[in-house]
Order: sequence, then structure tokens, then C-alpha cells
Amino acid sequence: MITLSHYLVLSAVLFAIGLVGVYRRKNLLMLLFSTEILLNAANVGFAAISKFYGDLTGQMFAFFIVAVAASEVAVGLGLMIVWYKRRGTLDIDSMQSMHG
Amino acid sequence: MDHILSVLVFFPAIAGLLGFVVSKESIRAYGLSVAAIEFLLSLWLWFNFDGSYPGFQFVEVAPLIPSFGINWYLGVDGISLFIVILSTFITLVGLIALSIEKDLKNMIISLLFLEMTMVGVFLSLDAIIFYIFWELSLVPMLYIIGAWGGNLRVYAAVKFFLYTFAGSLIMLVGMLVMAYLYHEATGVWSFSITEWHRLILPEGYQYWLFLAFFIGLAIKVPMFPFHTWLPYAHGQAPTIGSVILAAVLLKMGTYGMVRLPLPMFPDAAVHMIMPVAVLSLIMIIYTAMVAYAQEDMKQVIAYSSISHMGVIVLGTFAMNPEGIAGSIYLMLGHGVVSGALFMLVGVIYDRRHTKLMSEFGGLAHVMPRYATIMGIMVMASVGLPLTVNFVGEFLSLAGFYQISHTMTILAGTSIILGAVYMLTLFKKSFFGEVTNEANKSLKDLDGKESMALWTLVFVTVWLGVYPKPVLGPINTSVESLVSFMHKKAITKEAKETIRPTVIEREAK
Amino acid sequence: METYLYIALFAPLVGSLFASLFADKPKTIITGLATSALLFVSWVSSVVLLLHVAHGEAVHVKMMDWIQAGGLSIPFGFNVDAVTATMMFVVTTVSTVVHVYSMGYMDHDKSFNRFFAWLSAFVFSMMVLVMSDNFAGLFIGWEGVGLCSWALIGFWYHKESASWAANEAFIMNRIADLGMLIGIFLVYWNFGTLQYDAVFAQVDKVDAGILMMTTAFLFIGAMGKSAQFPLHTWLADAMEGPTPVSALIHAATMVTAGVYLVIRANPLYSEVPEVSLFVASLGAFVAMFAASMALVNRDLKRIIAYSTLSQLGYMFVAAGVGAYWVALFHLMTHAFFKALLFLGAGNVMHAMDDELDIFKMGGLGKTMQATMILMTVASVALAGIYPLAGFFSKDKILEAAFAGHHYILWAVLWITAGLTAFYSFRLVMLVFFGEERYKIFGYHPHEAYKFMLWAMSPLAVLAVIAGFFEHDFVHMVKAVLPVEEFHVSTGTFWFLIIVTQAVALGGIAFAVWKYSKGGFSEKWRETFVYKLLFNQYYIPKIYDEYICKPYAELSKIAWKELDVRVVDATVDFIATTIYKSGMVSRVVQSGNLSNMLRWMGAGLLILLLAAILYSPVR
Amino acid sequence: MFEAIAFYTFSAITIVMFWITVTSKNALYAMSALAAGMIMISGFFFLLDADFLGVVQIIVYTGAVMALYAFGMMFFDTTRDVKERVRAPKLVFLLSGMTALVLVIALVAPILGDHIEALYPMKEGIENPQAVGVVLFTKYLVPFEVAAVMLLVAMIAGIVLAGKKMDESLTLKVEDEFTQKGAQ
Amino acid sequence: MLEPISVSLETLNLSTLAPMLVAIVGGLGILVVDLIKKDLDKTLYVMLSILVLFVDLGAVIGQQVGDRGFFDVMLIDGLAVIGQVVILVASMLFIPLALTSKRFHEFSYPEFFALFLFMVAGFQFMVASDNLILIFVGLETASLALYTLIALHNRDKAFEAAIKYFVMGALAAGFYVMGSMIFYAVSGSVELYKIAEVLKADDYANLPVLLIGVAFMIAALGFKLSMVPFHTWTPDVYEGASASLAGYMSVVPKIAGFVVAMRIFGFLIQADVVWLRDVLYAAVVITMTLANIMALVQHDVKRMLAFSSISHAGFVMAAIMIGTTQANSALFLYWILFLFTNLGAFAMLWVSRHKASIWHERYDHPYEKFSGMISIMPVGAVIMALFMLSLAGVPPFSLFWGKLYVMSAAVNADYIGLAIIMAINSAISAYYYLKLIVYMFLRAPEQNDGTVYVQNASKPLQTIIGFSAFLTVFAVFAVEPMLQIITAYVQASGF
Repeated sequence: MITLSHYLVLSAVLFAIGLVGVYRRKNLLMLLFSTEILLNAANVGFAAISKFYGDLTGQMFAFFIVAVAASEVAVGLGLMIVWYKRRGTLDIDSMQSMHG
Repeated sequence: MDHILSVLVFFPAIAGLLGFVVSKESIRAYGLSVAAIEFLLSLWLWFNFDGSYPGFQFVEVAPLIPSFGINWYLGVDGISLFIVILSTFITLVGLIALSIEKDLKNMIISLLFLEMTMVGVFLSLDAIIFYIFWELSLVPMLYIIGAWGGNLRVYAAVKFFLYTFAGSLIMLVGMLVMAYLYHEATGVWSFSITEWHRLILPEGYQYWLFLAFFIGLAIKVPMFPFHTWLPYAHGQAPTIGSVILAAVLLKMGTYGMVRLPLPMFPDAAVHMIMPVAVLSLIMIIYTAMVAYAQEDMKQVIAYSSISHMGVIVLGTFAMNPEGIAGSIYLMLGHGVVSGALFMLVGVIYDRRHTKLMSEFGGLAHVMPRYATIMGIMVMASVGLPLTVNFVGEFLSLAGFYQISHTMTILAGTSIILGAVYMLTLFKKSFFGEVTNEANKSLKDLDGKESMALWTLVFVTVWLGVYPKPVLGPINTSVESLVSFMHKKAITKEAKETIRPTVIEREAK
Repeated sequence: METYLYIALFAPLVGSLFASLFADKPKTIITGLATSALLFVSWVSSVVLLLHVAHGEAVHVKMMDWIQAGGLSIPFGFNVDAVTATMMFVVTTVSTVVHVYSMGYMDHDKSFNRFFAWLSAFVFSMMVLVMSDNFAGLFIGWEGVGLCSWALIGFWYHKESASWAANEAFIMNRIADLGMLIGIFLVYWNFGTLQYDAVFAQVDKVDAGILMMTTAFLFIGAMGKSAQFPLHTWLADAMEGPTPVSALIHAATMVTAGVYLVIRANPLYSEVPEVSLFVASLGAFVAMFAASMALVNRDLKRIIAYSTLSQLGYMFVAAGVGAYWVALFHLMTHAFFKALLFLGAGNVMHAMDDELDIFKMGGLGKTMQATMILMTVASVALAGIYPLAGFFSKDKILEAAFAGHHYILWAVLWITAGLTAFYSFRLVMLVFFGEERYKIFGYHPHEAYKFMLWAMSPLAVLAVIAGFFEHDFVHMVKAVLPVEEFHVSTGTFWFLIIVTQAVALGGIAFAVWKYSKGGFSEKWRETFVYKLLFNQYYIPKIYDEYICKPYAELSKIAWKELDVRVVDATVDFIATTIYKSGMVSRVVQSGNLSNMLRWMGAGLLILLLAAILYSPVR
Repeated sequence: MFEAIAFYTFSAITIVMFWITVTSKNALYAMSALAAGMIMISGFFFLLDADFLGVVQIIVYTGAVMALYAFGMMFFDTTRDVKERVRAPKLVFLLSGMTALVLVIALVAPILGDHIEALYPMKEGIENPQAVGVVLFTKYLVPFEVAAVMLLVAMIAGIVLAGKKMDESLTLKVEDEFTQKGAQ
Repeated sequence: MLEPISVSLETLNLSTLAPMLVAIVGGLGILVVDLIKKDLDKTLYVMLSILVLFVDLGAVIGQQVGDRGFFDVMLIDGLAVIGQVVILVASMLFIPLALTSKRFHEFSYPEFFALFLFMVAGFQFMVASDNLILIFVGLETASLALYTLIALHNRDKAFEAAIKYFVMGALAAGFYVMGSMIFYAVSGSVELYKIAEVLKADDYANLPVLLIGVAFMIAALGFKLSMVPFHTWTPDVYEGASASLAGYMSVVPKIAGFVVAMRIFGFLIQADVVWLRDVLYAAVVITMTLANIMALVQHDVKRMLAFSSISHAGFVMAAIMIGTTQANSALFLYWILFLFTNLGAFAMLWVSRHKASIWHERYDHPYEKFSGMISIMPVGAVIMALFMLSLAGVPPFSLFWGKLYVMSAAVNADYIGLAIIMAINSAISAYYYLKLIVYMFLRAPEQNDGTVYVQNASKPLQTIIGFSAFLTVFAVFAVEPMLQIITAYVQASGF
């Protein structure tokens, strides 16, 4: 019997995988991938809770998260393009002009 | 003149603002006239002051933040009246003797703002208003020290600012707690000091609050071990800065002690007499020794200030009318005398650009008038009778004698040690032959310096010979303060320690 | 009478202020004349007052309130009774003489005007001291004379030794003043007032222990001003001042202030025999102690200074044994002959171009006959030979000591009387008689101005005749001081006189005999005793080594080590620590996005850990 | 039973795919794995009766987002292996591992839901997209519109940032250069 | 089958939506204007934006406090109204800063102004709802616009700033959704009032799980409010963005964040969740202190102000932690006062902005730049000093009253220790503000050229600075009325 906890744990695991990506990725694009994973992890959770409570709100939230994710991609890609045009790299180690 | 106090507070500030418009050439005259008018206003205040009434006079109340109990609340009693006059007087005299040429306009405007803050501190009866002026006074002083000072001026100025600022923030917390407790007790928000006085707190609260207030005030005084900002500030400040710092700003601390923690927390204050007295003794003896070791004339006087402030604090904590009245009188005395001394050092600094005693010697030959005034002030500083300092010192020590015999003897060493460093200073710089070529052609005091200094000499002697017109009102207010504290005290110990003479007299 | 009182009091002040107007101007004789004249006026007033109070009627005025705070009320009040009047008489007499004398003595000094300003100021302070009707007023005068003494000792401030001596005198006096101040506080808190009459009226109401403390602390004050051991060193050094100053301040008036205080406070002292005994013992000790130092000193003025010290000891003995009137009497006679002695010494110094070593003098009597006579008279008076003034007073002291069964005191004083006679005549012999050694050093001595000698003459006359007024004096002071008859049998009385006279004459004779033959041998100077005495028992050195230097050293440490390195460094340490921790925590801000993300993750992790590990009850 | 098998299968695949996404050196692999993982997630949605969401997931992610990424990747020329110097890799795993652990510990326990009532209950007989549509256009109309604005913002942002006008920076140009330009 | 939907317009309460609609329509309008005619001057857009904001403000003020609208998604309580007023006033003060005399890249885009208005609308949605979904969407709208606005400054540092902000924002968004998910899991709702009800009915049985959600929420909001250690973006982003935008960022997103934080944490704190209280206590103290000590060692004024604004945010977060009415009112009072002062300070930097790096290769506003300003430009120096003193909390300048009130709130809620920490932090912070004053007043100028500080100054900028300075000095007279209004509003919304 798959319970809510199963899904939540899955969600947590996916979230953690996303975190791994966020922490270790140096390429901006890949970093963006990882953040997508984070959002999707939550989506699974929402959908599951929604199902187990028989409530549609969770699905709503997931829906909006998808929308947000899409918007983020657009803005993120825009920023990356500008940066890439300037610097020719997407490595985040290249952006350390501000520190201290 | 219903709003004389507000006028007194804001007149210099408004004049300072208008001063931006005045041309550079006439700014000096402008500053002098403003200071003179302000001084005359304060004299007018004295003239109209009823010396036999112990409470606050010329009271002004206007709501500022009524929902939080903050009011524009001014008033003057015998305790504050003369310190206000001292502030305006010293500003005037300092302006007369001002010898700075660089950025004179900025200097004078800063001084006028400083005057506002000084007067404000002594007149305000609302804790927040008090705090505002208290903090605000740091700003012009910071500028004066930092912009016209010596080599280490920035360090000194910042140290001065931060040290005092940090201390007073602790005091602010104390004020907030006090307001809270007042609110708990009465259901009304109030920052009025006179209202706070009426609040009787349990002992436990009193200690902490006392401590909070005391730390803030002690740094300003400055009490050992919070005193180290002072030598720097004095050492680096220009003459006018030192004069005002020593004469008035330090008094804010001791004035605050009389005004805030003592009547608010009489029981805690009584319990704290011993620790405070020990600190004062350290101040008196230790700083006197440090003063003796100094090589720089100004530093000697700076440390001597600390030593004298120790006597003032001691007098305050005598908790009897003699001691408190004496300490207030000594505040005035020390204001005049140390102001004069710093001014005197400034005179020689203007001529030689050094303050090291080893550079001088035999100045009495070349500058006899200067030496005379210096001599008078040195003697006043060591507390010779018939000078203003004696009256204060005598009363402070006499007052404290009631508390402790041994400690008074120790504190009394100030008259010995004071003589030691002051006379050494005088001997090193003024006696002997003129050895340094550069000193042979020094000019004696010029007109404006003489005028300023002789005025101070006059005040020094006058207040030493005939203190009554000043001491009378002080005494009236202090006596009522002490009997108030007596009545308010809740512990037996405090009731016994705070013995108002009025009651004793009536008992007889 | 009040007018006379005010005139007597303020005439010197007026003179002083007048002279000070000319302080930085070149010499004008007018200052000298004016001050002298005003002092004469003051003297006249004093005499009038003296005659007035001789009938036992005190004059009391209250000029104005001075300090009024809490229960403390101090007026500027003046009270002239017999004691005060005597003191006033002494002060004005001596000072008038000294003023006139100084016009000659300070003739060539460029700070002539300043001198008179200070001198008159001193007289004013002294008058305040003696005339005040309360302890605080006394203290004003007390400090005032200290100030003037400081200024006058350091009159020639270009001399290092003079300015040093001035400061020493001031600081030593301050030490004692602290005791005095504490005494005053004790009086205030126990009697509730500082007025003499009010205080003395309630002596019996106050606890004996308190009374003992009070009198002891007051006496500490007296010890300083009267240069009693161990605060005596300043007096000898004070001889750096101009000689008239020494005559006026350090012989006749200021140094006797301590004695005056004890006399004035006699109702207190007579209640506490322990303290009184201590006073007497210390007096006797100092009398002998100072006399012993005078025996070997080579400095003309210092010898006289030590003799002053010694005589002050006598006065304290008298006061200590309860014979207050005798003390006052000796104070008066001593003032006359000691001032005379000093002024004579001034003449000698003038003649010798400020040379002070008596071994460089000798045979001056030929050129300075008048001075020689005056000084010899004074010395005889000092030695206490009948019928000069010294005899009457000193003899009474010995008698009082004996009558009080203080035989040891008596013995000490008796020996001292011999020593006194010896060193006085040692001085006279070495200066005025014998070989004219000054010629070797190329001095050309000359007699002082005539008017100076005339000025001295009143003192000489008084030194001779003052003793005969003993009975009038006793009659006069009876109203104020306890005058008890000493219970000694007539036999004892005469025995004492004879013994005393014998030892004094013996001393004189020995001195004359010894020094007419050229004095002691050189070997004497090698002995330990000589060195000990000559170096003043090494006391100045001890003070210097064990008090002054350590204090200076300690001060340096307090400043450089404690204040700068500990207190200030702590403050700075706190500040720099905060600042440095800022530098350290900058690591967080590496600017690397990856790190920033990890910080966020770390923050989250901490919060999550807190969520499961830290769970206080809700 | 079917549910369990599906759940575990999907979970396994999703985890593996995402793991590849975050660890792969090849951007193309990473992207493909991400797309695969997204599809798997839509599988969960279907499994959880959120058909609408599942469809949206496939369309938006695997359709739009992945297309955008692919587009970007071509632009960035990251088809080759990406070089990444990962500093302190242990820290990465420590942080994320611990986070995972804590989350798992906290979420394993069943959640008590006594007082939870569904505000917008799924009703029998109503298809999921229908139900979602009703809620979306009543209750969540405002967020929906805001999301539209958000997408507009994102669009403008993308256009503006990627536009040609950004190639020349007015911010860095000193004022003189403008005047020179005007003079020409 | 589905029941037919019937909704009456009255129950929708459309007026609750009016302010945001104004902003959005305004933004669209600007886009349309641009479509119709290219290359219109920026002044037009600035003025249009101000007008739109003005109308927006009018709509906000006209709102009925206590209303819910649109199926209870919108919540117009006191917090929402004050929050929106602060946002709008700050925006109105900010947007004229575009009227510089130098040309900057971002202002050449009409889209800049459109995005700006959308962003404002996003923030307004954030504060005007207690629905986690709407908050999230509003937040993202605003954030995405903000990233773009930063990047539009068009220089390397601006991009770097935008990217850093963006990536970290994405992570924070992840935290937010996880937090929301857990909230949803324990309560079955995403509406805060509902969540509160459910939790209370449960008697907080799911507290351990809830705390996990709260932790995520703290992290997510901590990022917005730049709480340590989620603050790392702040200095870099402020440094990279233009000074005016940095000033804006230090005020507006944070007030939105505060309102959300107040809503989310408020009920938990009122329900006495000790854990949250303690954690926030620690976070507040660390934020204040660490930001302060890092600000001490900065070389650039803008960066220093960035750290200082972190510290100020920490200070204010304390109010949320305390959670009394007084504290919550204090928060708004503080932030309104901070608005004028900080925006003024950043505007001063903006006015003195150079295009070339004369002073330092990296920094636009190193301390050295301001050396001896008093002798070159006395009025400017005095005004800047006023702002610095105010930020340091020297009475009677504006922020003192805020600090006073927050500290008083702490004291009244028995957090005397916290009040003392606040006091000590104020003292530490005085050092770095003073540093600038020292440079301006106590040092000799390095370059004696009167135009150094007025590179960018135009009349509107000067007006704004003057206005801010005026309010900074005479804040004391504004405190009482503000306090009345704020307390009334805060009390009305049950905090």
C-alpha cells in the first residue's frame, strides 16, 4: 500500500537530488536544470497530498509551480545569453568580481 | 517670555543655520553676538528665577509623541540653572578666545549647534528629549575634534563618539525599561523624568536599572575604567573643543547622575555607594598619578579633569545635601577652571605649536601676565579656598565624610596629589630660566585672550568668595531632592543613609 | 570697634591689591610705601583692638554668609578676643617692620612690586587665619598663607632650588591640610557647626573617641604648618625665599599658626589628655631634634630656621601640657626676637652678597656694629637669659612641664635650652667675631641702610621688654584661656630658674670659649654624629628616595603600563576584535555563487536539524 | 498492487534520471535525463489522478522548457562535455545527504489529518481536468491572471535581455561619446 | 456532474483587486505607448509611471480594511494596506531617480518602466493575500522583473548581480514550495487563516513536521529578507545594481517580505510555538551582528550600506519575532523611516555616480571618493551625514524613533536581552556610518573639483534627496500620526 509518506519521502529524495545539483553544478545551465528538479520534487508532493486528501488545491499549486518554472527558464536563459555574449562562458567561477 | 527655555535651546541652533548665510569675514562677530545674546538670555533666566522655590520653573510641556508618552518637556531648577548658564558662558568665552582661522565658519556653526545640545540636555525633563540632546552633542564635538585636531584626531574623535554612543545606548535600554515599568504601574506611557521620580520600584529592578543608567553616564563622566577616550579627545581636540568638552560635556554625566538614577532608584543608589566610591577613588588617585607622569601640558589637565570628576561623583553619592550641592557646585567650578586651563594651554600652543612641558621653562619671565593667570588657575584647580573649586570640593568631601571616614581621607588625597601634578606642571613650564631659544620672543596674552581669561579669573574668584547667589538656589533644590529621596526610599538602609538636613533641622 | 576690625583686616588686602596693579611694571617705591603705610594703619587698629579686648570684651562681627549648603553654614565671621588680638598685634608688628625693612632689602630687585603684593597678601591671609570665628575661615587663612608662602619662597623662581622649595613647602603643607580638613569634617558632623563658640560649648556632649580623632586630625594640620616632625623638611628649604619672608612667614607668623590652632581649640584639647600629651611629646622631640641639627649647620638662615623649629617645639610642649597662655606668650616673644634675628641675618647676607655659609664670614662685627648688637640681643633673648623676653616665656614652659610632672619633657627641654644657647652663640661668634675669613673670598661687607636698622629697632625693644608684660598678658588672656597656677613650691621655682639659666649661660659660655679659639677640629666633621646631623638625619634623602622617586616611578607605570597598556588596550582590543571578526567573517562573502548557494543550503540544514533536534515544549 | 509497482518503478527511474542530470558531464545527457525524469513525474501525476497536471507537465516541460533548453544549449555550445571543478565535493554530499536524511526522518511518520477537510474536493464522476478548470477559474482566477502577467514579464525579460540593444552599454559610455556620436 | 457556477460580482469584491490592476494596466499601457511611437523620452515614462503609481496609491487608500475578495484569495487587512502604501510611496520616490543627467542603459527601455510597474503589482499581490499560491506567484512576478531590472543596467557587474540573485532566488523558490507543501500536508490548505484554524483544531499534533515546513519557510523568506546565512546575495547584488535600484531593493522587497513573514509566522508565534521564537531570536541576533561586523570592513559605501541594510532588516525581523501589536507597528514605523533615510542615502550615491572608475577599479563609491566633501560641497556632505547619523540611530533623526520603538517593543515583551543586543549593535554600526562622516568631514579632498559629487544630479534627484533629508530631520513630528495610523491598521488586522 503506497501511502502519502511514500510520496513525501520520494519528494524529499528528489529535492535532495536537486540540492546536490545546485551545490555542485558550476555550469549555469546545469544549475538551472537542478532548480527545475527542486520544483518538480515539490510538485510530486503536492499532487500526492492532493490525492490523499481528495483536495484539488495541491494540484493548483503544482500547476502554478509549473508556470513559475517556465517563466524562470525564460528569464534565466535571457540572463545567460547576455552573460555568454559578454564572457563566452557559463561557468559560475567566472563571476567573482564582487566579493568581500 | 513664556517659552524662554525653548528659546534658549533653539536660539543658537537657528542662529547656526542662519550662519551659513553670513559672510566669512563677519562670521566671528556673528558668532560672538549670538553667543552673547544667548548668554544674556540665560542671565535673564537667572534674574527671573525664584531661588527659594525648589521645584521646576519656567516649565514647558508640549506633546511630541503623546501616544508613547514623549513630550517636549523643559524646566529648570536650581540644579540645572547654573549649568545652563555655565554652558552659555563658556561658549561665549570660548568664542572670544577662539584663535582658529581655518574653516572658521564651520567651526562657529558647529559651536552654536553644540551650544543648543548642551543647553538642551540640562533643560530637558523628558528622558527622550534628554537623550536626544545627549547624543546630538556628540556630533558637533566629533566634527570639532576631528576637523581641527592634532595628528591622531580622527582616532580620537571616533573613539570619543563610539564610546559615549555605546554607553548611552545601554542607558536608552534602561530608559525603555523604566518607561515600561511606569506603564505597568500606571497604565500610562510616560518618559517624563519628574513622573519617573515618583515611581517606587522594587529593589531588584532598581539595581539593574541603576546599572544601565550608570554605565551610560559613567562613560560620559568619564569614570574609571571608561575614561580612556578622554585623554585622546583632549589631546587631539583644538583648544575650543577641549574647553567645551571639559567644561560642559563632562558635566552632562554627573548632572545626569543627579537627575536620573539617584532620585529614581534611591535604594539601589545607596547600595551602590561603595562600589561607586571605590571607582571614584581610583579615578581620584590613579588618574592624579597618571597626570603626574604626563609630558604634555594638555594631558596633565585632561587627566586632572578625570580626577576632579571623581570628586564630583563622590560628592554626588554622598546622598546628603552637602555632598550633592557641593558636587553640583564643583561641576560649575571645574567647568570654569578646567575651561580656563585648557584655554591657557591653547594660548601657548598657538604660539609654539607644542604642548610638551620639556619645550618650555621660564615662561614666567617672558609672559608674566600669562603666568599670573595660569598661576591663579592652577591654584584654583588644586582647590585653594576663595576659589570656586574649593567650595565645591569642600562640600563634596564634607558630604561624603558622613558616608565613610577612610574613603574621604583617601579621596582627600586629591588635594595633595592635585597640588603635586599641578605645581610640577607650573614649575616645569613657568619657573626656571628660559632655556629654549624659541621661547625668548613669545608674545604675552593679546587682547581677546586676556579678555576671555580675566573673565574666567573673575568668575573663579567671585564664586569662591561669594557663592551664595549660586549656591543658594542649588541648595534649595538639592535639599528638596534629598528629602524626596529620603521619603521615597523603601529599604531601611537607604532611609538611614539618605538623611536630609531639613528634616534634621526641623527635628531640632 | 568693628570698623577697627575691618581696617585691621582689610588694610593689608588693599595694599596687596594696590601693589599687584604694578606687578609687572618696573620698581616703584610707592608700592613699598603704600603697603607699609597700610600695614601701619592695620597695626594701629590692632593695637586699638588689643586695648579694647584687654578688658575682656571680645569683638564679634559677621560680615556675610559664605557657604550655605544643607546643614552646613559658614559665614565670613570675625571674632577678636584676647588671643586673636595678641596674634594680630604680633602679626602686624612684625609685618610692618618687615615691610619697611624690605624696602631696603629688596631695593635692587626687579620684582620689587610683586614682592610687596605678595607680602601684604600674606599678612591679609594671616589676619584671616587668626581673626576668623570658625574653622572654615581659619582654613581659608591657612591655605592663603600657604599660597603666599609658596609664592614668596619661590619668589626668585628662576632658581631651580627656590621653585623646588616652594613646591615642597606647598605640598607638605597640603598633606597636613588634608588632616586639617578631615578634622574640620569631624567637627562638622559631630558638632553640627564650625563656629568656635558653638563647638566649644558642646564639647562635653561628644564622645571621647570622636574628640580624640578630631583633635588628632586638627593637630596633623598644625604639624604641617608649624613644620613638626615628620613634615619639617620644608621649613629649612623654605629659606630659599628672600630673608624678610623668612623673618615674617617662616619665623614669626605663619609657622606659629599651628600653635595658634591648638591654643584656639584648647577646649577640645584639654578634654583629651592623650592627644595633648602626644602634642607635648612631639613638641619636645622636635625641640631637641631641630636644635641638634642647628648645632652643625653651616648655613646662616638654616640655623635660624632650625632654631625656629625648636622653639615651635617649645610652644607645643606648653600647649600640650595645658599651659596655653604660656604657649601664646612664647609665641609672641619668639616672634619678636626671631624676626629680629632673621632681619639681622638679612643684613649680613646683603653685606656678604647673599653668601650664607657662616664659615666664610667672621669678624663682621667691625663693619656691621648695629647689626651685631641687634643680633646678639636677639640671640640672648633666644637663649632665654634674664631679663630678655625669651627668659620669661621659656622659663614658664619649663616650669609648666615640671609642674605637670612631665619630668622627661622638662629634661629634654632643659637640655635643648643649653643647645639653643650654644648654637645661637656659635652663629654669633662665627659671623661677627673672630678671624675675618670673608676676606679670603673677596667680599666687601657693608652695613645696611639706616632706615632698615631703625625698622628693626622696635623688634629689638620688644625682644628686650616684652617679658615684663607677663602679668598684664595673663590678665588679658584669662578671659579666653585657662590660666592655672602651677603648683610648684617656691623652692622648686627658684631651683628651676637657676638650673635653666645655668644651662643657658653654660651653652653661651661654651660657644664663646670654643669659637673664640677657632671652633672644633676638622676631625669632628668625619664623625658619624656630625654627618648624621649635618644631613638632617638623612630625612630629606629618605623622603626623596622612598617617597618622591617611587611615586614618580609608580606614576609612570600607572600611565604607560596600566592606563595605556591595560585599560586603553582593553578598549581598543574589544574594538579591534570586532573589526577583525569582520575580516574573518568576510569569508562568507566569497563572491562565488556556488559557495553562496551552499551557504543557503547550510542555513536550511541548520534550520532543519534544529526542527528535529531542538523541540521545546510549545 | 499495480499502484505499488508503478510507484516504485517510476521512483527508481526518476531518481536515476535526475541523478544523471545532476552528475553527468555531458550537457546533452543531462538534458535528456531531465526530460526523461520530467516525463516520469508526469507518470506520478497520472498515477495520482491528476491527469490535467500530467498533461501540463509533459507539454510545458518536455515541450516548452526542454525546447528552450535545447535552444540555449545550441547557443552556448555546450554540447561537448562541460568542465566543472567541483570544490569540496564531500561537502556537497554532506549537505544534501543530511538534508535528505532529516527530511526523510521527518516525513516518514504518517501525518495526522483528523481535522483536515478538503476545500475543493475531488468528486466522483467528474473528470479531473473539468474539476481543475472550475477551481482554476473561480478560486484561482487571480493567481492565474498574475501568472499570466508573470509570463509576460518573463517574456519581456527574455526579449529585452537577449535583444541586440544590450550589446552596446549606455551605462558604460562616457557622456562625451554621445556628443561625438551626435556630431557625426 | 458539475453544478453550474454562480458568482455574484459583489462577493468578488473587485475593489480589492483595483490597485494591482491599475499597476498592471499602467505597465501594459506603457508597452502600448511604446508600440505606437518608438523612441519617446524617458521623462514621459517616468511621469506616466508616477501617475500610475499615484492612482494605484489612491486605490489602495480607498480600500476597505478587513475585506476579502475574489473567493477569499485577496486579503485587504491593515498589513496589506500599509504594506502597499509603503511599496507605492517608495516606488514613487524611486522612479524619478531615473531622471539622471547622465544616460544609463536601463532608462532607454520603455520596458524598464513596464517591468517596474509589473514588479510593483507583484509586490502588491504578495502583501495583499494570505494564500500561499498567490503570494508565490506575486513574489515570482516581482522577482523576475527585478532580476531583469538589475541586468538592464548593462554592465558586467549588473549581470553578475542579476545572475547571482536569480539563481539563489530559484533555490529560495524551491524552499518556498517545499515549505508550502509541508504546510499543505499538515493542514490540507494553502490559506494561512485556514492553516491556522486546522492546526489549532489539531492542537498542533503535527508540530514536528510543521516545523520542517517552517524551517523551509524561514529559509525562503530569509532569502528575501537577507537573513544570515541567506544574505550572501545582498551585498553583491547591491553593488552590481545601480545605486538607485539598490536603494529600492533595500526597502520594497523587504517590506513585502516582512508582511508575508508576519502573516506566516505571526499566527505561529501567537500560538506560542517556542521553537520558532527561539530560532528567529538566534537568526535575528546573528543577522544583526554578523552583517554589522562585516560592514565594518567594507571599502565601498554602497556595499557598506548593503550590509547595513541587512543589519537593519535583522533589527526589524526582531519585531516579527516579538509579535506583539507594538512590535508589529514598530516594524512598519521603522521601515517607513528607513525608507526615506536609506533611499536618500542611496540617492546621494546615485547623484555622485561616475561612469568611469576614477576612484577605484572595482568600486563606484569607495570611501576615498567622499574625502573632504565638506569643503567641496558642504550641503551635500551635511545631507549625507544626516542620513548616516539617522541610520546609526542618532536622535532625533528618523531612524532613532524606529529603533526606539522596536527596542521598546522588545523591552515590553520582556526581551531585555534582545534590546541590549540591539543597543550594542547600534553602537557597532555607528562605526561604519561614522567612517563615511569621517571621510567627508575630517579629511582633505583628494580631487578638488566641485562637480565630482554632482555628476548625476538633476533637479528631480535633488528634490528627492531634499525631501528625504527633510523627513529625516523632522521625523519626530511625523512619528505620532504615523504611529496612530499604523497601530490602528495593525490592530485591525489582528496582529
